[in-house]
Amino acid sequence: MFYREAGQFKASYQNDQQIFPIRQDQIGFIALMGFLFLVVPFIANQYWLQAVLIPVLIFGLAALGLNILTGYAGQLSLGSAAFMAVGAFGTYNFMLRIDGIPFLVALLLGGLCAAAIGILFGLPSLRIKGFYLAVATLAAQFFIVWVLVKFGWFSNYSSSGVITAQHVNILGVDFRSPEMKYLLTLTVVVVMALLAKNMVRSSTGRKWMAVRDMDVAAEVIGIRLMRTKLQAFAISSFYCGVAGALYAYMYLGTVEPEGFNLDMSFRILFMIIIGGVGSIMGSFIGAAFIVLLPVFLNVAFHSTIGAYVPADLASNLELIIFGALIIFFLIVEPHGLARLWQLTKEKLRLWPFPH
Amino acid sequence: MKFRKTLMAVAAVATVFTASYAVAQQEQYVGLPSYRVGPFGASGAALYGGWIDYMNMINERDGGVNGVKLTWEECETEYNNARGVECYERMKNRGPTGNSVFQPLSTGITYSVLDRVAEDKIPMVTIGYGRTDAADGTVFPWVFPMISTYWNQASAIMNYIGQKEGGMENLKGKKIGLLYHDSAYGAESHAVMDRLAEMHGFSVQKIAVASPGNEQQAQWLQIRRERPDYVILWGWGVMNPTAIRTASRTGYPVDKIVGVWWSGAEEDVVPAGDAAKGYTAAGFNPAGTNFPVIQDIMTHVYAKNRGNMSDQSRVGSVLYNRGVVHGIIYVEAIRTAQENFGTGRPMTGEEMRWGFENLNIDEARLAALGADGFMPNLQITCEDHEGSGLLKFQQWDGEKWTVVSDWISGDRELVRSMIKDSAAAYAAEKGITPRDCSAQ
Amino acid sequence: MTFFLEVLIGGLLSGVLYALVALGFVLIFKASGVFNFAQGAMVFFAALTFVGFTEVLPGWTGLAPGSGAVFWLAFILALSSMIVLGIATERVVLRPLVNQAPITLFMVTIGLTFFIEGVAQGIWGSHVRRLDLGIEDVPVMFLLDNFDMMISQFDVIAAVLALVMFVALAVMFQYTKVGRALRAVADDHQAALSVGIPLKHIWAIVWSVAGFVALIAGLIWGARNGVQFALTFTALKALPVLILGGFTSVPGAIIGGLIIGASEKVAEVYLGPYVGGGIEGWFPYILAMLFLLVRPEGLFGEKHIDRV
Amino acid sequence: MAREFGDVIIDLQNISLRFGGVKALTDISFNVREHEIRAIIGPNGAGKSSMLNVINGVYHPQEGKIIFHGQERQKMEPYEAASQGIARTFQNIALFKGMTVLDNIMTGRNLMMKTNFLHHALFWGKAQREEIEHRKKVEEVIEFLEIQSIRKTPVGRLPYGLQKRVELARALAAEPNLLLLDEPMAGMNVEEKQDMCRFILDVNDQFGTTIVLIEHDMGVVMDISDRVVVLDYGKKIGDGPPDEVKNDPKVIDAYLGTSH
Repeated sequence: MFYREAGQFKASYQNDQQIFPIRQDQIGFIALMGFLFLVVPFIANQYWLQAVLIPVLIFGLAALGLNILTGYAGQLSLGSAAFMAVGAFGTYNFMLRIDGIPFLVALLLGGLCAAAIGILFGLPSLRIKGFYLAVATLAAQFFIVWVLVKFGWFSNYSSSGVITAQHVNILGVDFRSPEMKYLLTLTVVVVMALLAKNMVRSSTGRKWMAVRDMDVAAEVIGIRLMRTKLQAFAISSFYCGVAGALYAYMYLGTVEPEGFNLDMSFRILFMIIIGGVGSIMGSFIGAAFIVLLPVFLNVAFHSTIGAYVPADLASNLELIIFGALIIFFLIVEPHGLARLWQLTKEKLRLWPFPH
Repeated sequence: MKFRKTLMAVAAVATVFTASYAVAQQEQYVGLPSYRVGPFGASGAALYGGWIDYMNMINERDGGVNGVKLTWEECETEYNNARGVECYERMKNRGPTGNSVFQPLSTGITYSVLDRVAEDKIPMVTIGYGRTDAADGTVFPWVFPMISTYWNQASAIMNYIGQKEGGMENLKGKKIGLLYHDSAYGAESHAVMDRLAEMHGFSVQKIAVASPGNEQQAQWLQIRRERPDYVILWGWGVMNPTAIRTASRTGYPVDKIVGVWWSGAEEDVVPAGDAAKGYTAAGFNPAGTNFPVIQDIMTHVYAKNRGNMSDQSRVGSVLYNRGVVHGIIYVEAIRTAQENFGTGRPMTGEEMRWGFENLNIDEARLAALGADGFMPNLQITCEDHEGSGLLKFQQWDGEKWTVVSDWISGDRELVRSMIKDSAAAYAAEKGITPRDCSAQ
Repeated sequence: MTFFLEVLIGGLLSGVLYALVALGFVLIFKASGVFNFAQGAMVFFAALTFVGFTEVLPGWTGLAPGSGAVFWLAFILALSSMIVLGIATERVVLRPLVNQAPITLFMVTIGLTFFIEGVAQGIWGSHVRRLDLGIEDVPVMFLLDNFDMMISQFDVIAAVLALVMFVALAVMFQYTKVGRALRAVADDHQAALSVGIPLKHIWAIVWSVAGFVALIAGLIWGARNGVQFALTFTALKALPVLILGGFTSVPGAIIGGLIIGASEKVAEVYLGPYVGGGIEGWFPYILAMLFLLVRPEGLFGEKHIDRV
Repeated sequence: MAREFGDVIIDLQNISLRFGGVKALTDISFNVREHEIRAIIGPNGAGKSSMLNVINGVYHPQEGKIIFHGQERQKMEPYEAASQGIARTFQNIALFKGMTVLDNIMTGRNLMMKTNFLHHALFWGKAQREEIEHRKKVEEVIEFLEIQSIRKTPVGRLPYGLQKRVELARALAAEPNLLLLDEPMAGMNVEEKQDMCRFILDVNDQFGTTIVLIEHDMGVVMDISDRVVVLDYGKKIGDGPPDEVKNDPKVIDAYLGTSH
């Protein structure tokens, strides 16, 4: 099938402003959703659901959150994992302390907690830019985790500081099996991704990008920097918070505050850089890449040279190749995998007449 | 052409991903979620090395367990929770019976798979780490925090200090400094220390060290000001040598510092140099190669050049020997299960669970294994998944560890009751009905 | 009062060592605009390579283990490795990424971090090693006897060593041809290029100098806490110093280091007990952040005026 | 030129601006009347851009006051200026490089958009209607400036002249009553300049927009402006209709003289 938009004329602005203006993209999206919702639960085994798809979706959502902040609003943050922690612990406490609260409401409230904390730690962005801001967000990373460890109230005074996710039951449906967890995660992620897509293609997103590209000019055309930046921090943290709650409830079950460490924040940042800064889809491509690449290397290594070299060396070689591949991808396409996909599409649109 | 090659490579890897191992039906498979890189790679390499060497030795010397060869597969977790879960899921259906035990050597990963092991019917053994209240087998049938929990350890350390002081009654009025890693792991010590302080009339001064703990000037100056009679070092990783070094430079006597078992390996004292001479730490296995079991590994594995440790000098180190303890417990559980369910075939996860739950490694058995004094005796029951709770204390003389105590237990009654309470709270929160052990 | 001084001086000495790590960041950022996250890994790599060579050299050369010859030979070999690493990084990693967004360059250095960690431990193994510089880590007796103050002799010597290096680098920047070129590059890449300064050579030199700084930092920190993976975490101690002192200011790194070192210790001792302690992990970051809120240009940065 | 002007819409009185010790503007007063085209000229470094920055609040003068629409102010933030109908372009193009031409121009209308991010997230009903309504306005501007063919192009890919035009479009999209143009024709060839002149005059004519512009090309300035302010070293040295200014000896001395 040809990827062409010839013959697809937009008769109205409404048509021109659809979420997927090109018909092939629409069809592709519907097919993908059909596959993810209707086919995957039946063909995927537990391994794929629980160790691959669920984490990729959750990390994709967290990466999307960071992408809103960094990719669209241009504010570099190294504290995403901490905002995930706020979401997870927030949701846990709402579930714990409010009897009979529906899970989705707790999830929303948990996300809102993360958003509030996000605004607080976003305040420096009004005066600090670039790497200074990035390092300042580390304050959030370390401080939040410290608070969650230090004050037992957050983990309901569990001796080991961990929280154990309650069972999720929505309208009588039990989300215990991997398939159900996958479907719930997928639903939340898809809905939130579409909402994000809508935000970035409307005035909200334009304001973010304006602040990102040239803040002085943005201010001069009447965009309020403070409000826009804090809004980006809030929404970004909300997304991270929801991702964190899903991480606890749909993925791991029991989580400790230290699980949301700096390493995780870096991984999320990696996802958007590799996937594509300022791209919704890139967030998910990046998440898939960063979650799966080490696994792929691990499997590939142990099946090939694993038998011939000491295990220590094999693990180090994995790390070396992981690092080298990241460098390689950034050199080949500094704008991320999403850009590669976009370029391919552009070529396809013009093919076979490239000019 | 290049593309096709890539495609074939991808296909090959994909096959490995999905297809289960083509291993003979007579093999007992275990998946090892090891870590050999990252901040704790040194510990992971030693511990999993010891375990693998022991299994290798059993295969070489005995031809497996009652004729069932042991096979294993490593999966690198990098001490990362998500990677650990992936390893768990990847390995759980491998081998003829699926994974027979999961042992991640990471409390974070332990928590991450806690719900899953019960559903997948794979026993999880966490020796010296993990979730403390899982020692209550009625609430956590699938989890085995064996030999000793953290709470028991805290109590055993206080018993050891009591011994040194000539009796528990002499602890009255003493001041104990608790220098702990500021994390969930470090916080495990608080409740039990508070209870013990109340019981024995000593005071506890808790001092937190922020992770990773490579700077402790402030903490040790506080200790210097307060001058506690003893300092318990509840550390991990680089925090340990830093603590010992800083103690020496602030003039705190090293022989008054007692470390936990994660502060008591060569890795923790060697970097501290002379400052560590005289430092004591708890452990459930001594260091050294003078045990028959280690000698057997030397003859049957390293002599044939099949050893797992790339640096053979680390054989016999505390963490390596701890890995051997893991191997012994694993193999003995297989033996126990086989005796009940039938020898000559690999055990399933459920059968393995039974094997762990009915494990009884007594003195005689230890002697037979060539592990007399190498690890404490261990009896697991349906209710008690911890076992003996016996620890030995070792002192570093600048070159090697020497055992300076007999096996010392914690206050079992106190610890058991705390475990019971905590597990009951968990059961209530999760809606679990504890099983009835008298019916087992 | 004595106790307070003890805390303060101990903190200042630690601060110098933070500054030492921060210096590596500053050099590279100044010359090439790259926020080199791999600096921590470079510290680890340098120390591990040094210790690795001291272990194998006696076997290779027949020199007595622990002798001065082994030390200096290992030092030279480790330094050479750092220079090779620096040049290779410039060639293979940075050159293809000229003019890319700063965040891309930042991420590439995180990729580099994994790479360096893997190479270091792949070659030398992952176990923890001791590094003995022959400086005894005991309190300075003079202070102990006369003022009852415990100040680590090791830290004093290390701090002096670090300060000597700062001065040497400052002199180099000020008076040598390479130094002048470096400053020109730091001011304006384009302008430096146009007056014929070979930018790429300068970058290679800067990465090598940063490698040297990493080696010194690695030796000192390795001798303090052992040569192990955790050396990479020293970078986390240096980051607040960077925001306080500015990414481009060498004096800023020193003053920032002193402030961070002293204040985190004082806070831990006097504030920590009220909130449960362990605040050293985040306190420097919050402090630096609050400071920037008041003075966004940092300690030594110039007030930035948006020209439109 | 017999053009009718309205009241003074902005009156600058004794403005002084310093950066640290450097005086950028010293005691400058002039006004702008409704519907006129007011030019600011002067040699490089005379303080022309600073003057514009003072008008729309990017810089805050240390002394003097600004009376805008009869209201006195000393300090105003740029977004407040924007919300009171001041729009501008920049000397060095300040477009949003990562966005398309259409999106850039749409940002110009953000002040008139009443929906919030929650509406946008759902992109339904109100938000969509609003988006379409503003898109229509933007399309008018696009048509006016004849840039239809590049609407979906990222601005970073456009040649300089077109970028200047897009920047003008963004400013126009805000439907300003006071438009500040900072060297709108710098770096353009004759043809492009002619186009730009035409647009400026058309804007002034059709929408009645008051324009303050900085320009180096004296021919252009003399042709299109109604009144000219001349700055030199941060001081005002001339003010009046083009013909008058042209013949002012002080101005000729300081500025025009050098260029002849």
